[in-house]
Amino acid sequence: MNCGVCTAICPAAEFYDYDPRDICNVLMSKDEEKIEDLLKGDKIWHCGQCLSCKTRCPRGNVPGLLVSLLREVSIRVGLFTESEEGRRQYAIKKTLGENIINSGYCVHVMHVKPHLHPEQGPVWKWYFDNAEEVADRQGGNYNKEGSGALRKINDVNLKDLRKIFEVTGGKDFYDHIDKLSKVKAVQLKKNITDNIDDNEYFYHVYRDKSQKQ
Amino acid sequence: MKDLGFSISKSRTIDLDKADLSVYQKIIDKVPSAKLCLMCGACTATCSARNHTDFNFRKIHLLFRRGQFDGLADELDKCMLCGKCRLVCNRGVNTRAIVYNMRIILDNLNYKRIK
Amino acid sequence: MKKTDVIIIGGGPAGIEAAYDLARNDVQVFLFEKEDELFGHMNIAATLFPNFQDASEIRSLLLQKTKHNNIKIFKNTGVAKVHKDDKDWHVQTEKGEEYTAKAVLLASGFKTFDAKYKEELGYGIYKGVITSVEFEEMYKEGKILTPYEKKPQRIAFLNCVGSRDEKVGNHYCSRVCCINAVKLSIEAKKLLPDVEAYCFYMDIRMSGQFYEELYRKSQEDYNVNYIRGRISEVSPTIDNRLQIKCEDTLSQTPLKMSVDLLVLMIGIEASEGTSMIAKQVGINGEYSFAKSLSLHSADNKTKNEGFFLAGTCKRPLTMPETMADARAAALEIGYYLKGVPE
Amino acid sequence: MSFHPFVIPFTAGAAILFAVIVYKVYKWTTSLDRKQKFIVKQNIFTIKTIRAISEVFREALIHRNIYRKNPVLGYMHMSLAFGWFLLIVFGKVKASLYAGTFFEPPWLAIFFNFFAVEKHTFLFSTQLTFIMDFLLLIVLSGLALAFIKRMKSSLLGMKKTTRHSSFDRIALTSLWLIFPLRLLAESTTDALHSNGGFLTGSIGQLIPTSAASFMELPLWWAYSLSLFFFFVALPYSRYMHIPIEVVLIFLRNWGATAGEHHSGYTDIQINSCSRCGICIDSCQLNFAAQLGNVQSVYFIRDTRYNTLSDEVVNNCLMCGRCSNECPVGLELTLVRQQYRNKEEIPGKFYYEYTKSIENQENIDVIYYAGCMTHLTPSIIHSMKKIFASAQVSYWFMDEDKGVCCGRPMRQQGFVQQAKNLVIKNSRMINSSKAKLLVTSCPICYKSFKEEYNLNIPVMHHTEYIEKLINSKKIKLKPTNITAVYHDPCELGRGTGIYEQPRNILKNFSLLVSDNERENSLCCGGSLSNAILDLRLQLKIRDHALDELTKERPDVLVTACPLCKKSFVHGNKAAVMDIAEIVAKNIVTNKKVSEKVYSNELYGVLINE
Amino acid sequence: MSKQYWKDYQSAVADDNYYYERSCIRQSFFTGSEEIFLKIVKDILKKDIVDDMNLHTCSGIGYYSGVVPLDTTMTVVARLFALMTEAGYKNFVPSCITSFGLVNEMVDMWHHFPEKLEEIKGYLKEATGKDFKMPENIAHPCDIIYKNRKALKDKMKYSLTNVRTGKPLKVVEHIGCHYAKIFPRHVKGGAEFPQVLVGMIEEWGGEVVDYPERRHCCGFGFSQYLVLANRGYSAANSKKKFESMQPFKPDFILTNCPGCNMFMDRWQYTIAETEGITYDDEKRGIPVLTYEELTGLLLGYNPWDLGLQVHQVQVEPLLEKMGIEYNPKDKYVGKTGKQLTEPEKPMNLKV
Repeated sequence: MNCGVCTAICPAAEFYDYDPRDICNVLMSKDEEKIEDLLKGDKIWHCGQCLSCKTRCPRGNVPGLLVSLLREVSIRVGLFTESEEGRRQYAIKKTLGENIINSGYCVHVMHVKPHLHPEQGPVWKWYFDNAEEVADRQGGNYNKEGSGALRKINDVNLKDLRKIFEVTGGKDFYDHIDKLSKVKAVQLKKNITDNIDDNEYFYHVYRDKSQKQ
Repeated sequence: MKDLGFSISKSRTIDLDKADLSVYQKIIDKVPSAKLCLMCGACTATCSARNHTDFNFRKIHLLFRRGQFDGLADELDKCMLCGKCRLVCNRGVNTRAIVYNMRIILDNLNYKRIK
Repeated sequence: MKKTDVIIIGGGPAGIEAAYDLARNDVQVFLFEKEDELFGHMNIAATLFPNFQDASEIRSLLLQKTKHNNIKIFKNTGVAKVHKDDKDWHVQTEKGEEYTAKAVLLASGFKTFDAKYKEELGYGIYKGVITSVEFEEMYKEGKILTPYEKKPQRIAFLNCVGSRDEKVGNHYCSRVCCINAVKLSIEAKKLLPDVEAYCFYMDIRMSGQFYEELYRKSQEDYNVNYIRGRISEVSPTIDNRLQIKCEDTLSQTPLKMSVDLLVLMIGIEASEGTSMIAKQVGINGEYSFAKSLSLHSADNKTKNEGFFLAGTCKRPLTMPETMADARAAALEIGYYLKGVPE
Repeated sequence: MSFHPFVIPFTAGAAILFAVIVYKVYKWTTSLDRKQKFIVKQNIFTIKTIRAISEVFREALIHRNIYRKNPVLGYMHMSLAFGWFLLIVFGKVKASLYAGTFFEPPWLAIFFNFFAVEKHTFLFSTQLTFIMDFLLLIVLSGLALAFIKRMKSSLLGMKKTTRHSSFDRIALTSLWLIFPLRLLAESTTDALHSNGGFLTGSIGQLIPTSAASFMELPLWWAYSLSLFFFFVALPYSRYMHIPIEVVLIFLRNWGATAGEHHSGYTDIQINSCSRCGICIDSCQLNFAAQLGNVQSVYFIRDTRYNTLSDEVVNNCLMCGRCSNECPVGLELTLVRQQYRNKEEIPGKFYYEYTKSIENQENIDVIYYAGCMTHLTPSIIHSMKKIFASAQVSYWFMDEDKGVCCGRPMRQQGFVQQAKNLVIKNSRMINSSKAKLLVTSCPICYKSFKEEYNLNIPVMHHTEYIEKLINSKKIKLKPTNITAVYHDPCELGRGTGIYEQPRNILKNFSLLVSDNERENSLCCGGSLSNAILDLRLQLKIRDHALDELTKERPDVLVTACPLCKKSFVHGNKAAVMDIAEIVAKNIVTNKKVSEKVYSNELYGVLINE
Repeated sequence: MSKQYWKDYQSAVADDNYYYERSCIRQSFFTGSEEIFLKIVKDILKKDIVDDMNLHTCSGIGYYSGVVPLDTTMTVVARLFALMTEAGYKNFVPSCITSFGLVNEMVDMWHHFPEKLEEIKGYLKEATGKDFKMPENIAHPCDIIYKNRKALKDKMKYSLTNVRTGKPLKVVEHIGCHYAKIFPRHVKGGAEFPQVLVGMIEEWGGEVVDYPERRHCCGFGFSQYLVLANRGYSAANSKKKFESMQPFKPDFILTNCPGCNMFMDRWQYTIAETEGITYDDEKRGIPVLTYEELTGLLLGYNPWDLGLQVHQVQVEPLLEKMGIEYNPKDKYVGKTGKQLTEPEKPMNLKV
C-alpha cells in the first residue's frame, strides 16, 4: 500500500539514507536484480531492529524482520562482504558472537573493553578496573562458580551451548563469516588474524567509515 | 571537545516547522501552475537528462517545495531545459519554467554546491 | 397487532426517500427511527460535496416527503427483532410492540469508525485530535478553534482512518473520505484564509462527478497541500500543539511537523442496527454489512422473500448513490407487492 | 550687425547638443566588441559606405520603410525630418547669399527674417523666400499629423503607442512649439517689415502693426528658447534616435551585428529606437494574449532608463516578428538575448554525465531527430521511411534520446551550459564518417548552423527532402489534398528556409495564408519564454490556428515538432509535419525492405 | 485481527513461582538491579523466585544483530525453557527486554509453525538430550513490580515528591522497544501507551512527562551500536529524545530495559564530551534509573548497594530532591570494604 508509516517512525530512516517501505517494495516486485542489489548493498544493514515498524503497519507486515531475513540470506550467499556495512558483521561475530560460545554471555563486564568502548566513559572504566569489588558489592558473584550475577558459567552449560551451535548450524555460520571475511581482507589488502588485537581488518570494519554516508 | 572515533549522525527528516517554505512561494508567484503538480512523474519519465543520469525533476521539485535545498543546485545543473517535460504534463504545469526559476533562486540564495 | 404494507427500518435519507416513493404508489408505510430525530447522518453534515449545497435544504426536502399521508413515522423506536412467518414479516420494537407487514426494507445505514482504536493517533488522548464529524460540527458553528480557543495556524487532515486498515479489520475503502477531506479543507480555508491546510493521503480517490475538479480547485484556489503518506505517530508538544510524523513517500524521506488540529477522516462501518438485524435474518455479509442477493442484478433484494435493502446498510455509498438506491428499492418493493413476475 | 541676445539660447543649446552627441558616439564606437571593430575596419573604405549614405538618405530623412508600412505615418516622419533638413539647408544657402560670405554666424540662418529686414536684393532671394515658406508649411503639416497621432493614434492606423518619459515630454513640447513659433515670429516681423513669403507674409498682413511691434521680440525669444530646450532634452529623449540612427546605419552597412554580450553597438541600437511602437502591433503577446509592457519598445525603453525587470527580459517568444518589422532595423531579439545571458563560471563543465556514442561505419547521413521530435514519433518514423525509400544509409544519432542541442539553454541565457552541450554533440558528429547532418527540429537546426562549427554541412529535413525530390531519389504521388504551410519561427525568420517546403508541397494544392514567410505567426509553444503560462500560450496558439485554417485546408503542414505538438492539441485541422505528409505520399520503391511498410507508421499517425 | 482499545491490552502475570532469567546487559551494567529485584520478590513480596546457576545467554543480541541464525537462537531459548522445566517452574521471567521480546517472538513462531517447534525439539534433544515444556506465563520483572506496586507502596520510606517544593517529581518513562512494540497485546496498555512504568510512577507519587519523542527508540540498534563506526547513529537517536524532553525539565528518566538505561546514561556523557551539550540546567545530565533501582531507593535501600555509583550521570542531586540520605564516603567502597580510587572526571559533564 506504500503508506510509509514504517519509514515515518523508523530511527534508521531518519539518520541513514534508508527506507523500509522501499525495501518491501523491492521484495514485492520480485525483481531479482533489485533484490541482489539489496543483498550487496549497505541499506539492509542500516536497520536497528527496534521493530517499531511492526506496531504501526496497517497491513500487519514487519519490514524489520524482512530485513533480518535478507541479512541472513546476504551472509549465506556471501554477498555481505560486498558492502561496507555488511562487512561489519565480521567485527560483531568476532566480539559478541564469540563471547556467546566462549563465555555463555552476549555481554559481560570483561567484554566491554574501554579501548573499544570510549563512549562508555570514566565511570565504566572504573567499574571495569575494579570489576569484582564493585560487582560483588552490588551482590554479584563475579566470575565465580555458583549462581548470581556475572558468575562464571560452568562447562556443562557451555558444552551444551556450543553443541547447540554445532547442531543448528550456528557454528558453520560463524565460520562462513570468517571465511568470506578473510577473502575480502585479502582483496582489501588488510591483514587478518584470528584474534582481535593485531587484526587490521577487524579494526577496519569496526572503526572506519567512508565519507559517502 | 573529545573525539570518540565517531560523530553523532545528523537527521535527514524534513521538519516543516523549521523548513523555509517561503522560498517555494517565490516559485508559485512566478509560475502559478506549479501549485497544480500532482507529482505523477510524467516529466521525469520523458526527461532527456534522466536518460543519462538519475536526475529526477519530480523529486527535486518536491524537495524544493518542502524547503530542502541542499544539493539541489547541483542536481538542477543536469537539466538541459529542452522542455519536453512541459509538453507531457497532464496538468499543464510549466515545469520548464519551474526548473528555470529554481536555478535562478538557488543561485541568488547562493546555495552551496557540493563541488 | 398493527399491520401495514411495508415497514422501513431507519429514518435516514434512504429510508425517507424509499418511503416517499412507495407512498406515492399508495403503499402504506411504517417508518421506524431509533433516534428522536430523522435524517440520520444528514444531521451532522453542514454542506454536501462536491457542490457545497446546504445540507439543511436536503433535510427540509426530506421532511416534506415524510408528510405524505401514507407514511407513518415512529421516532424513538429501535427495532429489536425481525422474523417472518409463512406469509408476513413481523417486526418487534425495543419497546416490545409488534408490527406486521408484507415487506420490510432495511435502511439502517452506517456508523462512523471509532478513532480510539487507532491509539497511535492519540484520539481521546490529545485534545487537538478530532474526527471529521467533530470538525464538520465546528464548521457549522462557523468557528474553527484549537482546543485552547485559539485560531489554528495549521490543520492536518488524515485519510483512511479505520479504512484500508488490517489492524482494525477493515480492508475496504470508505469511498467518501477523500472527497470529504477535500471539502473540509476548502471550508477550513474559507473560514480561515491564512491557515495552512495539509491533507495526508495514500491514494486520492476522486471517483465521483466533479470530485477531481474540486480537488484541483483546492490546490489552485485554496493552496491546500497534499502529502502522500500516512501519519504514523502523534505526540504533544510543549506549546500544546501536536507533532505528527509521516513519510513523505514521494521524496522517500521521513517528515514531521506540528499542527494545531489533526482531523481524522473516519471511515464508514455497519451500524449496530444493520449488523444485528442482518444477522437475525441471515444476510450478514462482509464486515457485518447486510448482503444483497446479487450485487449487479438484484442489489435491493435479499435471499429472504420480501426483505429488501437500501443505502449504506450494504456498503459505503455517497449521498446521490444512496438516494438512487432507495428509489430502486421502492420500485422493487412495488413489484413485489403487486406480485409482478421477474 | 546681425546679433541679438535672443540668439544665445539657441546657440548654447546647439553647442551642448553637438558636444553630447559627439561624446556619446565616441564612447560607444570605441566600446564595440572585437568582432565588430574588426568587421568595421574591413569595410569602412568600400562601396558599403556609399550604400550607407544612400540608406541614411532613404531611412533617416525620407523614412521609406515606415512609408511602406503606413504611408500617413511615413509622410509624417518624412515631412518632419526631411522638411526640417531642407529648411536648414536652404536657410543656410539663403543666409550665405545674403551675407555674401559662407562664414556668417550660425544663428543668422535660423533667425534670418529677424535680421534681414531690408528689401532683399541678393540672388534667388524671392525663390528662396518662397521655398522657405513652402518647407515650413510642409513641416507644419507633419506636425499637425503628429499632433493628431498623439491625440488619437488609431486615426493613423496604429493600435498602440508608447508612453513618454519626462525628457520625452520636454523634447516633444518644445519640438511642437519650434515651428509654430517660427511661423508667428516671422509673421510678426513681416507685419513690421513685410519681408515674409507667401505664408508668413499673408499671415503678417493680418497682424496689426501695434500688436506686432509689441509681440515681435517675445516671439523670437520663445522660438529660440524652444530650440534650446529641444536640443538639451534631445540626447535623453527618444529623439536621440534622429542623430544615432545615422551612426547605426553606417555601422550596420559596415557589417556590425549584435554579439553574445553587451557592447557599444548595443547602446547604439538602443538609442536608435524611435519608439514608434510598430513592434507592439506585431507582437502576438500583445494582440493574441493581451499582454502589454513586455514588447521590444518597452524592453528598450526600460534598458535605456535602467528600469529593466526580469519579467520584461524573459517574457518574449523570441519569434523575431518585431525585428522583422522594425523600421529602424534593430536586432531586437539578439539585443534581448544579450540581457538574458548569464555569467560563466570559469573552469566549470556541465553535463559530464552525458554519454557520447560514436559511429565509425561508412554512412551518408547522420540523422539527429531532436528532443522534441521524440515526442512526435511519427516524424521519426516518416524520416526513417524517407531514408529507406531513398536508400540512404544513415546513423540515428539520438535514437535512444540524445544530448540536447543546447539552444534552449542558450535562449534562457545559460551560455556556458549551452557551449558544453555543443562540445558534447560536436565530438559525436565530427567523429563520424558521414557527409551530411539532417535534423528534424528547426531549433536544433539553427543551433547547429550558428552555434556549432561542424566539419559537415547541416540540413533541416525540409531542405533535405527537397534535395531528394530534385535528385529524383524519392517521388511523390500527386494528390488533391489542400494544404496550408506554417513557417516555424526558427526555420523561417530564424534561418530563412521559405522556398524549400513550398517546393516540396508543389504537388498538393497549397493554400496561401495571410501570415506567411516573414509574417508567420508563432505557435505559442516557443521554448524561449519561460514565463508565459499555459492559458496565454493557448490563446496565442488558437489565434494562430484560426488565422492558418481560415481557408479550411485538409491539412496544416508545418516543419517543427514543437509547432506540430502545439497545433495538434488545438484540433482545428489535421496537422502534419512536412516529413509525414511526404512519407505518406511517397511513391514506394520495390527494393525498399518490408519493414518500412509496416503499418506502425500509420499506426502512429493515427495515435497522435 | 479484532479491534481493541489500547486501554484493554492486558497481559496476565503469574502470581508466584517465577523462573528468573538473567540479562547479560542488566547484570553487567546494573548488577545491583537484578539482585535487588530478587530481594524484593523474595523478602518483601514473599514470593518464590529461582535464580538458576545453569542459566546462560538467550543469544538474542546475536540474533538481532544478524550473526546468530534463527534456528540456533530458537534452540538456545529452548534450552532455557528446558532448564526451567527441569527446575519445575512454569512462569518464565526474563530480566532483559531483548530476551522478553525474543522468547515471545519464538513462542509466537512456534505457535504459528508447529513443525518448526518439532524441528527445534529435535535439535535440542540432539545437542543436549533435554526436553522442554512451553512456559505457561511469560512476564517481565517490571510487570511483577507493576502488579504489586500498591503492596510495595505501603512499605516505601520515600515517594516521588520533591521534598523541597513538595511537588511530584517529573519523570520521563522510556519503554524498551522490544517490550511492547513486537507484541502489543502481551503488555499493559499496548504499544503506544504502555502502563507498566506509568503505573509505578503515578502510584508512587510522580508525574509522567508526555513528550514528542516518547515512543522513539533509544538507538541501540544492535549491530549499529556494536561497531564503533555506527555509534553515531545510536547516539543520535537518544539525542533526539533528549532534545525533545529537555523543555519539560524532567527530574529523571525511568526505563524498563537495561540497554536503553545504559545508553541513555552513556550517550549523555558522549554528547556532552563531543558536542558540549547537556540537557539539564546544571550541566550534570538527567539521571537514568532502572525501575528496580527506583523501587529499591523508595524502599530505603542504600543507593550504593543498589549500584547507583556505576551510572555515569550522577544521581546525588536527585537523591537530595527525593530527600534520600546517603553516605558520600561509602560511594566508592568495594565488596571487601576497600576504598577504591574514584573514577576520573569527564571534561564537560559535571559530576
